[in-house]
Amino acid sequence: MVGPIYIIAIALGLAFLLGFFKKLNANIAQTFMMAGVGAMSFISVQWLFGHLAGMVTETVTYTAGFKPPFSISLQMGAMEAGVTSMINIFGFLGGVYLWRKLKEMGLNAIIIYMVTLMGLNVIVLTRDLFNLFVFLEVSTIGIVGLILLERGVNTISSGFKYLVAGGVISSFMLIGTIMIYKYAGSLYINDIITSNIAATKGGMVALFLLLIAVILELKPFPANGWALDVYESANSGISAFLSAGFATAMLFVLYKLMPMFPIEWQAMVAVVGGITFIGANLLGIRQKNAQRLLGYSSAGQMGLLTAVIGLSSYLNEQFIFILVTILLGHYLAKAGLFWLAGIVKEKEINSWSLLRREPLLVVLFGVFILTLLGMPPFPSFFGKWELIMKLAAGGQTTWILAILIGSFLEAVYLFKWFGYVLKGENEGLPVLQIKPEKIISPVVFATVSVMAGYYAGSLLGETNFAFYIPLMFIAAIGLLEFLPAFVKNTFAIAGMGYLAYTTLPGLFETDLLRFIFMGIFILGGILTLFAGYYYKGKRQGFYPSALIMFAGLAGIIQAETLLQFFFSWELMTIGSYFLIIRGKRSMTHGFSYMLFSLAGAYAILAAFGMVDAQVGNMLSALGGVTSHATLIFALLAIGFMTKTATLGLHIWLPGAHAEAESDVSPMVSAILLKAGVFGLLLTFFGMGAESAGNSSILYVLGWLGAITALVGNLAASFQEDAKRLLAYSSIGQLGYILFAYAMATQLGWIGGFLYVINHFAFKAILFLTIGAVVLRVKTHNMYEMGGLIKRMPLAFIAALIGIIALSGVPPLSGFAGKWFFYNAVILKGWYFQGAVVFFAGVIAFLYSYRILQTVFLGQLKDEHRHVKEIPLTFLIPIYILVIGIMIFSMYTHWVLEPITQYLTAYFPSDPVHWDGAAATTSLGYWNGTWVMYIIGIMFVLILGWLLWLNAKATKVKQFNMVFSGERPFTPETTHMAHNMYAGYNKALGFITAPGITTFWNKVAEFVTDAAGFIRRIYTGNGQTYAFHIVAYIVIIYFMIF
Amino acid sequence: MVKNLYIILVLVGLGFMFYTFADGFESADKLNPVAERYAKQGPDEVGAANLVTAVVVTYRGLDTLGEVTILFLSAAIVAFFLKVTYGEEEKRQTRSVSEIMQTAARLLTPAVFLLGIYVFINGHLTPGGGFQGGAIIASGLVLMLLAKPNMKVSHTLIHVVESISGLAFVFIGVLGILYAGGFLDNSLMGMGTLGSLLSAGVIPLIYIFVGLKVGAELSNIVAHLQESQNEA
Amino acid sequence: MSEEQNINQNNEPKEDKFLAEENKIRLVTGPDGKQFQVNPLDDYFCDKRPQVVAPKNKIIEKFLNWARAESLWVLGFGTGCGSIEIPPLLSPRFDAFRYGVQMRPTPRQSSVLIISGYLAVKTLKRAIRTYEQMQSPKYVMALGSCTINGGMYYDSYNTINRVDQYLPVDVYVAGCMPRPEALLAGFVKLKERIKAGNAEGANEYAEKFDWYKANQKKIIKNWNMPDYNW
Amino acid sequence: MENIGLENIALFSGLILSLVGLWGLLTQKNIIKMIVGFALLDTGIHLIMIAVGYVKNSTAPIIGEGVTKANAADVIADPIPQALVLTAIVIGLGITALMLAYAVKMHQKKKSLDINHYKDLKW
Amino acid sequence: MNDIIIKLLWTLLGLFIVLNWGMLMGASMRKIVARVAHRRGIPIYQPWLDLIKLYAKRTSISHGVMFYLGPVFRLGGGVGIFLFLPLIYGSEYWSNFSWAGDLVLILYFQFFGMLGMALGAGEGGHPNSVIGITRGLSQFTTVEIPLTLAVISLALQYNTLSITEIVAAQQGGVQNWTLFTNPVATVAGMLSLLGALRHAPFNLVKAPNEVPIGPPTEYHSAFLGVLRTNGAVLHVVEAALFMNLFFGGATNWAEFIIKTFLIYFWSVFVGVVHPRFRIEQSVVWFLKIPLAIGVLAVILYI
Repeated sequence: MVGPIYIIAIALGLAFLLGFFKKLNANIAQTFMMAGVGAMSFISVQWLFGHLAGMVTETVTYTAGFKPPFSISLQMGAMEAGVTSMINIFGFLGGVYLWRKLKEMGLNAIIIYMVTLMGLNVIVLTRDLFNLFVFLEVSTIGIVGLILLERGVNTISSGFKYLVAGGVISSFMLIGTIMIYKYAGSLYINDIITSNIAATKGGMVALFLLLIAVILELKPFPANGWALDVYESANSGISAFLSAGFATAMLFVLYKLMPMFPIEWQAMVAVVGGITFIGANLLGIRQKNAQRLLGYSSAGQMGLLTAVIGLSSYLNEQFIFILVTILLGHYLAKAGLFWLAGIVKEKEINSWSLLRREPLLVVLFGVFILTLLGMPPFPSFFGKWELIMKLAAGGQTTWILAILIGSFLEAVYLFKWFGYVLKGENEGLPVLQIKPEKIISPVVFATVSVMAGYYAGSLLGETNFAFYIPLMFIAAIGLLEFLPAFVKNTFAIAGMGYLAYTTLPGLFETDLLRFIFMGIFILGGILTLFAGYYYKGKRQGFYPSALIMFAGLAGIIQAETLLQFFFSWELMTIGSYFLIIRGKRSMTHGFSYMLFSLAGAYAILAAFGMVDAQVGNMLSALGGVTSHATLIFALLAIGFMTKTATLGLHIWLPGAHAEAESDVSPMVSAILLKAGVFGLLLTFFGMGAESAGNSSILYVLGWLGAITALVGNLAASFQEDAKRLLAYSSIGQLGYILFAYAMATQLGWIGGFLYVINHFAFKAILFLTIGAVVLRVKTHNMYEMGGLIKRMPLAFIAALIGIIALSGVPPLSGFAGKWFFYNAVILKGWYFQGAVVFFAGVIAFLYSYRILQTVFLGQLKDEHRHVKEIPLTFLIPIYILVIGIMIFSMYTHWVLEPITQYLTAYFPSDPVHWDGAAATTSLGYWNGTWVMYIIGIMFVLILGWLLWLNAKATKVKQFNMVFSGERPFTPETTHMAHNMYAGYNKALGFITAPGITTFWNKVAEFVTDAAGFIRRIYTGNGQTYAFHIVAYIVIIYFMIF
Repeated sequence: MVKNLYIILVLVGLGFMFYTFADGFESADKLNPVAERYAKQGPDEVGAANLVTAVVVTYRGLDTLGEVTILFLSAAIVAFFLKVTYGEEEKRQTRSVSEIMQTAARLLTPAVFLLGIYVFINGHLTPGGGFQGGAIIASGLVLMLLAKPNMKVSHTLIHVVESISGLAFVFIGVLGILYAGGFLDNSLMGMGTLGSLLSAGVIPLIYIFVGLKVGAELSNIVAHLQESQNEA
Repeated sequence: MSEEQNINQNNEPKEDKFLAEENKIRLVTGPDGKQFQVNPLDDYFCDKRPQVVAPKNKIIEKFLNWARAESLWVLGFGTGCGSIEIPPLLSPRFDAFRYGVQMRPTPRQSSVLIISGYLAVKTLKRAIRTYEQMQSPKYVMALGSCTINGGMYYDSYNTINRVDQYLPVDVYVAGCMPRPEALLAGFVKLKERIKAGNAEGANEYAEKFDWYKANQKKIIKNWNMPDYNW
Repeated sequence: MENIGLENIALFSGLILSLVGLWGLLTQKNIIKMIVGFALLDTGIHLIMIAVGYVKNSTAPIIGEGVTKANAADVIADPIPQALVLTAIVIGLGITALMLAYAVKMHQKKKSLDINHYKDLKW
Repeated sequence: MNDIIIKLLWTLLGLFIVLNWGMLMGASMRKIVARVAHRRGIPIYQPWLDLIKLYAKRTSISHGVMFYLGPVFRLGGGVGIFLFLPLIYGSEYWSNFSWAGDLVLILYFQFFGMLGMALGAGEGGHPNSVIGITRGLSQFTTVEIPLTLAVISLALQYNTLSITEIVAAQQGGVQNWTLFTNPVATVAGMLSLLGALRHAPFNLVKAPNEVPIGPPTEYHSAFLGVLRTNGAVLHVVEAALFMNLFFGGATNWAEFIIKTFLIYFWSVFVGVVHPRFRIEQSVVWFLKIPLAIGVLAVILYI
């Protein structure tokens, strides 16, 4: 093992040596520098591997041949090895990234870069307080020098602010250090830890000054204006250095020094961190400048990590894991993002859409954003997970809340940014010039991020290799992006087919519930993917996104532990977000989808934390929860209801579903929403309705479901946009489903299952059909369509059957749902909720008719006279579903009887009795097969009769109608479509007044206004920033003393 | 003005905080264990009569290295920052320097340099050392510059001195690892007799390099600051 | 008014100065970006000629005619000043319901068209269209002298003199205006005609379609439509 | 308070000097004056450090007149703070030099030394 | 299999009876309305003549497939309800196919016809038809609410959703009829019936001249014949449904005829003396008093 002291020796030796050759060729100098940094990296990495492999133990290097405290010593433990490796590797890659810039700026810049890096190493390694101070100053001064790689007046003034602030902070640190020396009689950190200097008041203050100085170096909110300016104006490579290198080192310092401080101060540290996490992320929301935004995010992440350190007493054995994973996430992501910022060279985040010209950059950007946010499969996901779990185990509800709020705020701006990248206008932006050396480093970091995620997951022992197979498959598809869409489509379908082959038979044997949902996910996936054959070209990004979503869905089903479930849940959310945002105008909708999903996911996370604290991490153990059961139940319900778009949490859905692509709409509507239902079911199954708290929540959910159904259906009736209509209809249908499951009786749940299957089938039919029609006629507005039955009869038939199934008209399966509802409602005693649901069911006719009438019937428009039937690739899946729905309607008992038996385990009272195709309850009976036969025969007879009577009817054209002696003017003026239910709107339209949207808008407005107000403390004046620092110290001092 | 009020308020609070240090502040009656060991063992272990030097160069040698690094960095940054644009110096208006000044400078500069060298060579024996000596040398340069504002300082010379001394410092440090107890171990060379010039192991050597280096760097900074005025 | 003035149906010159703007041939771009022509007269209207539908065998037809006669559904369009006399028919005083006379608001469901007075040129067009949109068997009843010979407006620039030049009239009810009683008498007359199997106006119209059409077009310059309104 | 020693005076003046320096740093709009304030702050801290290193009735930690190897431990002041202050001074010097360099450059860019004129970046 | 065929024949006979009774009932109602207006009114056989005439029209036109299927759906809806509805209590022959479904099936089967009518009218392409349809659907949404509540109340009262069992529970004297055992639900149901049968004041759907007769504007000839046939059947079976639910059902045809007549008469009676509601008025009206009564009916049985 090469001793850590050589890091210093190499760096300084090279630095001084280079100074020798003032006129040396910059290329050679830089090669030397890179070699030096490489050697430093090698030293730290070999130690890291040594530690990981258990070959070495914590090693202390003495200088000057004396033992501490008599001389300065450097400690190379596992943590130190890790952190220095991070710093040095970053330094190396950052050097690669800055190659051109450093060369341009000359030898001095190269030297400064290397020495600064060395300073950070020593900060990490040293065990001497004053030495720490000295090398902190080395790094600070070095960074101040590196800031000058850019020479704009803003950069220079921000460097000055940094210098002033850094000077003030180091002054306090120095006072603290010397006073600690006075009271402890030593500068050796281990000695200070053992000496009880906190016993005296002066000692306490000294420690306080030291601590607060370290914290201030981590840029706590609100005393961090000085650093933000630097983040914004410095060269992006240097901002990355500051964020990934310097902050990492400082965080380690805090970690290292923590044992010195009284244990009571941990709370203070945690609070300071928490405030920073929330505050910085809040202010980020208003930020438009990319680098400054990253600065806020950086401060926020450091706040989180500070909080983690402060909370270490709750985290026990997982403390290091949490700290390292979150730190790693921050480090990788922030460096990567700053590097990307340098490549993009656009300041405003809404100009980042030009990133889209390079798919690789988009992928990198996505990886970094998700890493930063703690999304699977990246390391910080596991860190955050464990953090929440441990906090929950410690009963720290407030902390869970704070961390989730902070994370959420972070997600707000990161996803806004992501939205700009994926969807923003990129016309008129300059050409993206990518220098090869600039792209290497981000690529490496993104790769490391993925690998680290896998490693972190396996450390937890939760994610086995099999869990990653789908992801690897997706990655493979991702690598095949250059292939045409149909090839990838085939691969994707084959993958889904394989998934079906491996999972479905097993599930059928073991777990009917999961089998049904898995069936819906996989079958739906294959069918909707099949429609994708329509698309020509490469369809970049579609297949990875779709498959991520399906992998997540499959993962939810297969998950056995809470972590696996949550992992898959987040995966699904991400995938679906990418899918949704592919639509033309879906940026804002995708954004609100993501926010609601994340908020929901966080609610789930919090609940899982509490579950984990009580009964361990198995999903099946949900039922064992004893304390806070109601709270957990409510949190889970809310979390899952964001996906099922229950009223209040639904505002993302209409836009997201309506603006998505034609084959994405059915994916997200018919399939994805079921994930929320599955989650609800797990909750209901797991936690049961026995306890009073849960049943009162279920009561509320029942009402909520009923009202959702009502409002959703009513709103659907007033839509002019066909897909939006279907989207609102989904809200309404999910309201039924929620209602059904909330009843928590066997009948209710049979009805619920029936609705789940049914909604899947008909919504897939309808969305595929309407989507295909939209593809043909190129408009969403129903009043611009009309008369299409003449051009697309097959589409019409499919839509008609879908609508019949939807509206619950016998003989199709929709009616079975109504029948079970009636029975369930009456047996359960939820009469009024039931009445609302039935009212909603009748309202469904309004939109059902509307979509059939205005799209397919009525007047064919000029432009559509030559449109073709919808594509075959759509027709095939549609008709498979149509046949499926017919069979299901006719032989409902094939599916429902097993479900009934399955549910008997949960509801032993068994009120439904199956006799062949006939279902009997204590209230009544119903025989789907016979109803179908009777109606079929009757229908055929009547039709025959009419055909016989009217065989010779003259076929006329669309304007041959009675028009009071006149003739119609144009198809447009003759098509009754716009504002179709005007009278109804007059009567009941007030129910659909967008109160909830307004509410959420107001909330958003309030938050951004608050951010806008608070961020005014950053006046831009360096002096004010210095004052903030001093005031921060004084205020905290008076708060803790 | 409200702002100033806040500042006063905060500073009063700070004063209050500081007061806890001052309140009941009493000097120690005796040295703390670390210092005591330095006092007792220092002369033997390090061989330097000046215990501060022993601490600075040997016991806390890494600090000193850092310190040198800081100066080096500062000099490098200033040099890198204040890039001189030659060729415009004609434009520069300098006040004429008085005769007395010029004469005195001519007379005193060598003496100042000599003093500086004396101070760092005797760093292990008397109060003083590399930094002090280096600073004195740099002040000599300042004197020269005051006398001759248009004087050009040879940056190459400065760099060579700086680099050689810096390298030597590090090299001695590394030798310490290889042949003695650790980085910057003093016992690389013989201890000599306490109080004589050639004692205290490598300390005089190090201090010579530190002195040269500090002198060179400070000169460098001063020269750059001076030259930067040429920049419009 | 001679036979050779037949207007051929499809060889009309394309540029018709009376053709309304919305009925002119126009170039339309489909959603897929392809351009094509839309000819409203062809594309939006059925231009089939009316066909003669022969009565079925005598006995059945007799029965059916009886039913038709007893179920006269009158189109409630007022074409002239005489329409003021129709509403009283439904009042308690005259109560035409007794005779199976009912009002329908749409020509599709009606079997009797009442030309209630002189027809202005403008109204003629509407009346013809309405008649053509009724389903056969259908009957026309004309009220007042104006429908017979122009009456007091015989020399007007804007009214037509003889309705049967343009539509096959089954029953004329004389008077200016005929009172509701006269109308009832007219209905009775019409019933007799129907029961006798003589009220084959629809078939007559189809048979002599060209003649009727020529007469109509002589009056109505801006026909603007396919010849027959389905 | 009868036994106010050298060290108390040094400590007090050091503390007050640092407060004065901070005041200057925080209130003076002129950048040069701010730097002067910072230098004062620094100096104040150096004084504090020296004060901390003082041992009652002790002398300089140099072996020579009155101080022998044997009695060194009893008569000398603590050498460590003195060593530290040396380092601290140099660090302060480095920072001050940098600040001055920045001041020069800022003045070159905007022809102003008023800190209020450098607020382009904010929020 | 033989059973089914015999059953089918009986059912056809029943349909024939119901159809003719429906026309007769319709004619008598119109006579009654005429008498109210001091007229003699149509001959009692007028509906048959109209029907014959319609079926005997010589020409017809078709707007498309759905135009064709609309009346089929419509009549299918009417006949379907008939098929699933037990007509005469205690008679196996006249209970049709009611064992295949119960009250819920019938409630929802009403939509079958409505949907068909709506689609047919839509295919006709006439804007006025669509206006009529939208009005009809709008009104129907709230018409259903009091009925739903009444049905829930009945289900609570009789603890069944099977019509046969509901009728069975009402046997044994007038005092056992729902009318007397659960008058509130009966009121709610009967108010709902007003809307379902679409007489004044709820007949804006068919506003004769504003939107010429609404949905069937374009219907004529045999199409209209089918629609009228359905009208006759539907009115009877709807009345029969209410008879079964609220008025003790019928044990023989005479009782059936009297009861359905009176139930149907109720809506005509109300219609004769009331003007017409605008659509938003009628929508809201059902959400006021009938809804309150319906809620009361349920509350009373909780």
